[in-house]
Amino acid sequence: MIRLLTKACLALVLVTASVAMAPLSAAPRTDLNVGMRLEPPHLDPTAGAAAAIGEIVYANLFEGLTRMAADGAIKPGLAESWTVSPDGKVYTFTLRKGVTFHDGTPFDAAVAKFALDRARASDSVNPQKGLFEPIEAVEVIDPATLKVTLKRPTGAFLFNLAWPAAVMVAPQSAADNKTKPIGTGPFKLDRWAKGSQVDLVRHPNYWGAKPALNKISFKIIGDPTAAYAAMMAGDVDAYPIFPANENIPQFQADKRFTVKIGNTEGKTIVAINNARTPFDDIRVRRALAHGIDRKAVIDGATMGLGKPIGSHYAPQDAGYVDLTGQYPYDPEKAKALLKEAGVSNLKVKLILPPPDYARRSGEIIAAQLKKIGVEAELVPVEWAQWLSDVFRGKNYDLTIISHVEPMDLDIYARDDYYFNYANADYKALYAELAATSDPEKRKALIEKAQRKLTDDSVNVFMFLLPKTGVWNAKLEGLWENAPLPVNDFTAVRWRD
Amino acid sequence: MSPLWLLRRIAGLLFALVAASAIVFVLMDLLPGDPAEIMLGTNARPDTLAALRAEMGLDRPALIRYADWALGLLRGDFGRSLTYSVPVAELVQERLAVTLPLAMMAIALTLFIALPLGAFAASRRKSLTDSTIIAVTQLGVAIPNFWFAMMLVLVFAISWRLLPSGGFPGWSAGPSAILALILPAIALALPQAAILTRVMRSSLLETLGEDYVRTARAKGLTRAEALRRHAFRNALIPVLTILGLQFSFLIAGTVVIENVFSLPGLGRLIFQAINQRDLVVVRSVVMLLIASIIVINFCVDLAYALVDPRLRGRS
Amino acid sequence: MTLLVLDDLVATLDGAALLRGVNLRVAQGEIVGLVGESGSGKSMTALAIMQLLPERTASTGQILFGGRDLTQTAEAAMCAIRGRDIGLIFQEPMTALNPLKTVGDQIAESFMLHEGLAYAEALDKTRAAMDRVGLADIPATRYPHELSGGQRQRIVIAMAIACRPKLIIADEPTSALDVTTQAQILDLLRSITRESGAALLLISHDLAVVASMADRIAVMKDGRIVEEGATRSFFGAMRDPYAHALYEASVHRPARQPMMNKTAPFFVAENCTRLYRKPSLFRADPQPLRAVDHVSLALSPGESVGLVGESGSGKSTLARALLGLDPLDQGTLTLDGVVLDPARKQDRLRLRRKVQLVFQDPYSSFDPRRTIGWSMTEALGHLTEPVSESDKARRVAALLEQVGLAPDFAGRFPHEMSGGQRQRAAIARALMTDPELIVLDEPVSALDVSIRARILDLLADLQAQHSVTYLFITHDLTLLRAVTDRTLVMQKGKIVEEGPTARLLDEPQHPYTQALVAASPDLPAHVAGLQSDV
Amino acid sequence: MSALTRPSSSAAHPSLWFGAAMTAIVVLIALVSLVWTPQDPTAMEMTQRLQGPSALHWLGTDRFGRDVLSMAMAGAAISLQVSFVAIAFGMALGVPLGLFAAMRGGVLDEAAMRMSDLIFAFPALLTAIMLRELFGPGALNAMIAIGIFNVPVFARVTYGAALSLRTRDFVTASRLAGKSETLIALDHILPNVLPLLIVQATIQLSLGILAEAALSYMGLGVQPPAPSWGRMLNDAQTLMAVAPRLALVPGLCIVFTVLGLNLLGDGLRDKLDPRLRRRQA
Repeated sequence: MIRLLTKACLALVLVTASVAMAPLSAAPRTDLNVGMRLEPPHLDPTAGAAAAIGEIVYANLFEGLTRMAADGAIKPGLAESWTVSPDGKVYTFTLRKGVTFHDGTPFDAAVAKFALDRARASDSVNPQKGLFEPIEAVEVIDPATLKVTLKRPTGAFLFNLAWPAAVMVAPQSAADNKTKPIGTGPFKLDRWAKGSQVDLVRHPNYWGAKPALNKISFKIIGDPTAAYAAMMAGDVDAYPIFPANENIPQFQADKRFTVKIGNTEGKTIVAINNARTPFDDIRVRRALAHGIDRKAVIDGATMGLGKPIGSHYAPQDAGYVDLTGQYPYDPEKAKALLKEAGVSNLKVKLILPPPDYARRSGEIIAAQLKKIGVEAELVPVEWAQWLSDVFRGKNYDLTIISHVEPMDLDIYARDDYYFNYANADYKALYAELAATSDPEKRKALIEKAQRKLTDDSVNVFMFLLPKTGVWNAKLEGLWENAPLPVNDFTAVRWRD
Repeated sequence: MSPLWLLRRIAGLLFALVAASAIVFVLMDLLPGDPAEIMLGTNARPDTLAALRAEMGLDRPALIRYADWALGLLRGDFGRSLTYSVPVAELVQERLAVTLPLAMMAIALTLFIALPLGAFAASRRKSLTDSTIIAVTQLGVAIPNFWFAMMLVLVFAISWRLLPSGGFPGWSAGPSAILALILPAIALALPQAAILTRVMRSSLLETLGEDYVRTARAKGLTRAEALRRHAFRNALIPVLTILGLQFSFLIAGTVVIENVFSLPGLGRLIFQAINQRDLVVVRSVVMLLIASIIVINFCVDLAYALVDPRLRGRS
Repeated sequence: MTLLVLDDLVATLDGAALLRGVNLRVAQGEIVGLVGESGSGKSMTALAIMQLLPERTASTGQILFGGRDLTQTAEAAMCAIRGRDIGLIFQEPMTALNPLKTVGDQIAESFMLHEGLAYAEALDKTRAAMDRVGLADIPATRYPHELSGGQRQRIVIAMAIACRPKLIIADEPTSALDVTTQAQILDLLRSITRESGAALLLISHDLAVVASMADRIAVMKDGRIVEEGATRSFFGAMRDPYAHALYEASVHRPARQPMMNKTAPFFVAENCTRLYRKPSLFRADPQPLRAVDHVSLALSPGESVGLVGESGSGKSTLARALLGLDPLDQGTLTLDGVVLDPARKQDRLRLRRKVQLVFQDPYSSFDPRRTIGWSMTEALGHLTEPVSESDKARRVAALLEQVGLAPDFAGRFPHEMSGGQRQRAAIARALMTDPELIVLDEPVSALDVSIRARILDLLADLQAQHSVTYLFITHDLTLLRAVTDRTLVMQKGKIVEEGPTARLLDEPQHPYTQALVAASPDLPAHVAGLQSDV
Repeated sequence: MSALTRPSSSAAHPSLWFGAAMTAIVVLIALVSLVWTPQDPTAMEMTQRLQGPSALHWLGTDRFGRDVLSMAMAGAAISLQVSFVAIAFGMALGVPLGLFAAMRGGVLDEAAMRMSDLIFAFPALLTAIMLRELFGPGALNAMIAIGIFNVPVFARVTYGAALSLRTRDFVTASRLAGKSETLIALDHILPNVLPLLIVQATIQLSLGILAEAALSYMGLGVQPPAPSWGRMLNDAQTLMAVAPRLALVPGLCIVFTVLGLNLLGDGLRDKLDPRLRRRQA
């Protein structure tokens, strides 16, 4: 046994030594190993909702007409410019010339029309089909000009086109994009070892500026311990989002790493079934808000890294207003409110989807609710069940969930959404917002919408999921924030 | 081997396989949750969902889907993964490239440790060495393999940074691929080895007490010769039984261990596929695992017959 | 010339004395019989000579073999002596051979080991050795499980004599075998030792076997030799009281009244047939074995009938059928004039009320987790009217007294009693329902000789008291003569001969009976023969 | 095989006494935890997160500031409870099944034993995953999942022992005493199988503890806020590099308990199982 171990160690030393003796090149590296928490089921962002798809292919492999910049601003993508008609209903895009897909297919207005029509077609399986719902018609004016007519003015339309689900795909290759993605981006798929890694290499005929990297390997290491060890060992150069907040202090203490705690759009809330007694009573919902100690949850569930939110809106987005003070933690007040509403011995089920933030928050929140006399039974479920029971079936009392779609105030205006909010005033408010294009007016309306949601205490708004980026200190150009769940590596480079 | 005996065993094997496939299919069909929903997420619209369901063939009656699946299995067609959109056979092949070497390493390690150690302990019965081996194996049996895996990671990967703590670079990466499997294989093998060592020891001790070993000694064989020529092979029979059982534990073990070490193996594939409701993958892979357990047990039975002439029947 | 000398051999294991000073000599070419009851240390003596005593056994004294002290011989040298100079034959032919190796390979091993032969040459000699022990028609490629008990014992003998050792030790070589096989094996041993000039140390519990074989007899008790002498003078000159008692017990005949006026039979079995089918997956076995083949018998009140036959003759199967434990494929049972169908529960209960059984093995006939009293009264309430607890206790005490046990035995567990005591309790249990017939299945064959004699006396007494009928199932002809009026001889499922015991044994008619009688060692006759020689 | 259950007079079973003592300690702690733990095992104190051992928290605190010692104590109760129920489940179904198959024989016998083979072929973990998917995770599912695998184990032990007991003379004697098969099974077979079942139960108990830990570790077993060793390990995993103590404590608890039960089982078997003592007779 001991001899066996000695031998194993010896073998190890030999291997390590041979690796260490590899010639050290003076030039900066041009490859990048990126750690991923989850493996994408496939690589077609127009056919799957998994964030991991966008995190690999967006901007790197596929491009859209517009694109999202690191600060959340909308920049030209494959459309180099556009004009909007005064009524806000007609968008005319001027497309870039000389763009080809990885297989050589030229990109032009006909391709763009195909991509948009495919996404909004009746048999479309686009996960964000709603983005394209406002489109009335798509017309090819000439190969470099595309005209999109909307059913009504839609303020967020350019923003919608920047989503991963709105990337441009070619008619010949669209069907096979799941396994053989063909895009217009600076990188193309080299190899996908299922279960372990996805490799992208530079596309030589890219239309735009040549990226600094030649090769990007996305390594799927979701286990926190393994991820930690992989970073420490240098097997992985960057984790755009590190899987465990617990290890962040150790990375921060280590000079070899850059740690950036940025923002995502992940608004974590305790969703309340507003239609179910006693949650149809605003006092009960407010009691919940008062009864939950946001700070303790953030400390316990995100190791203090999450940013508190007071409404369904991320602090970095335009029009944000800080409402975190509206329902301070006050168990006595919460109890009083419950008493006022005539609620006693409340027993509820708190449904928890799989991510750590939900499971951990749930444990803390249940303990807190107990103090205000609310018995919360924790019901952990898998995504499949969460989607069918909670989201589709609306069969729940409370659940904890992060809404990652950016600026998604619209969900509260939807009929038949799982919150069962159904508030006519809010619907009117949102309709006005949707039809408004003027940025200042939009900001005011957004602010109003946030206040409305908080006043009604529709859900208990908890915190923004942190984007715990950890990467090699010699790397630059990685996104600190995540306005969309994507990783744009076109500007990433190694410093000497 | 008498043909009747073989026929009975094969009939039993087929029955078990058919029953297992039916159970697997029914269980899978009972699982709540809709794979189409998982793929399309929260913003999907009902018409989009219906379109995807039709595309995946989920709208057909259960019996037809079972028949399709079972017949497909017979033809070697495992179906097409709902999420990965590739043939399951391809996925399985990729994953087996990790799980199979891992299982082989674990079994080899188990045997290399257990057989000599058990024989050694038996030959030094009641000595200090024997007691020490017994105590260590007693401890080995009591250690949960996933916890052992965590401890290995803590020591070898985190503290000493000698071995990777997880992930798999792929076989193209050469030696580092083997390094990545060392800790998982040890974590899988040691608890099993502890059990097998004990079985080997007690089986050998029991055999050493048999009359024919005394006969061999009376014939003039030394203790060691009697052990080697007469006791060892007889002692292997119970070891074989346990080894067959351990295979099934090994399968379950790989699911846990592959998760601990983030290895892209079959176990992790099942775990992920269940969560993503990739029913085609789950039921085919589960069926594959169960079939392999059933077949291995069948082979163990055949191996008995090879080792033990009494089971071959009169020729 | 003296080949083997045991000089004050003492052996202890974990503080328990196994041998307390054994002194024994074996001359070249001599056959010495070593007799003793279980636990007397006779097997330990054999193992001590082979230097194969259990680990941690401490021993003193000398074992001189051909002048060499084996206790001082190094293990490596001992390995060269074992199998070459001393051959050992064990009791259990079923377990003495490695089940995974062919018998030929196991014999050949000796040649390869001691004569340095190559495998092919060793196989040739193996063939010769097998021919020598009368297995000329058995291929050497057979596995042990393909041979009968007698054939296996011949293989063991072939192994022991392969290298023509100077001394053969045979530890109960025939105890597990049938009488006729026993006779053949004993003949084989005798002829082989005579022919090769080897000495034979024959260890047995059976004085009759030893007396018929040995030149000299030694009696062992509690780890010591208590009596020793040349066979021809041995029986006339026994001084040791134990040796004497052993002899007495061996030839003991209980005092019993022979049946004089036989009345009409109360229990009649006619044309009983019991088939044994090999289990088959697809169809009924076309040729089932007839384990009991058209057997008829009639038993009268108070008589004692013997049923004799070798293993496989069907005598136990017949007994089970008579007790209604197994269904009959053909034939009828009539009890007190009423035809009973054992397939019917009512008839079964009726049958059992009148017919009970005493088993061979006293160790397994009582549930180890129940007291003797509990087990004895099991039948009350099932075969009889319900009985009150106090009545039960009274009946148990009375029956225990009748079989010579104190009443407090009712509260004992089986493991707290000796084999003889258990057998007494088993007899008491059989009497609980006042049966008319008791089937005694080898009731004394598992007991030591001295205890055996007392149980036989008890049975005779009880028969006189209760006027119950006995059906004695046995393979032991000496016993038959001692305790039965009438005997049925069974072979291959059929009754081949029947008649008054004395007549049947003195003038057997059927060839099978003749063979049985010829094969059975008859100690009184032998001793009588020896003494007339003197 | 002269006596299946001859009680042994020998006191020289060190593993028995060690095992019994270790098991007793765990059971005692589990019982005590039902009425008293140093702190409330579910009480969180965010300001006291991840503290090292101190006078107040002997084994420190976890990520939510809960007292690790109290959690480990309460975990003992839950682990034992799950295993016990799983064994009761396995015995309640397995023992009658094994008895029935052995007493009846024939087609039923064959079918029952084939079924138990089939259950053996399903990896336990997969069954647990499916159960979780069907009924949601929870201690009850862990009990059933582990219990299902106890059924064939107990069925086989009972079957094997009953089959050999059935041909013993004392059973024949009982039959001759007019007892029905059912009564014989209850009066003779069951009491004689019992020691074997107790030994097996001890072994299954230790396997159950291991299985519960694995299931809870995978998130398939006991759910929060109930503390369980497997769950503590799950929680500790992301903190391995920060506070390895959190993984060490529950792991050692499992090892201690399982070791104790195994020693106890071994000792009991030496004492009760005649096969190992046959040669001494």
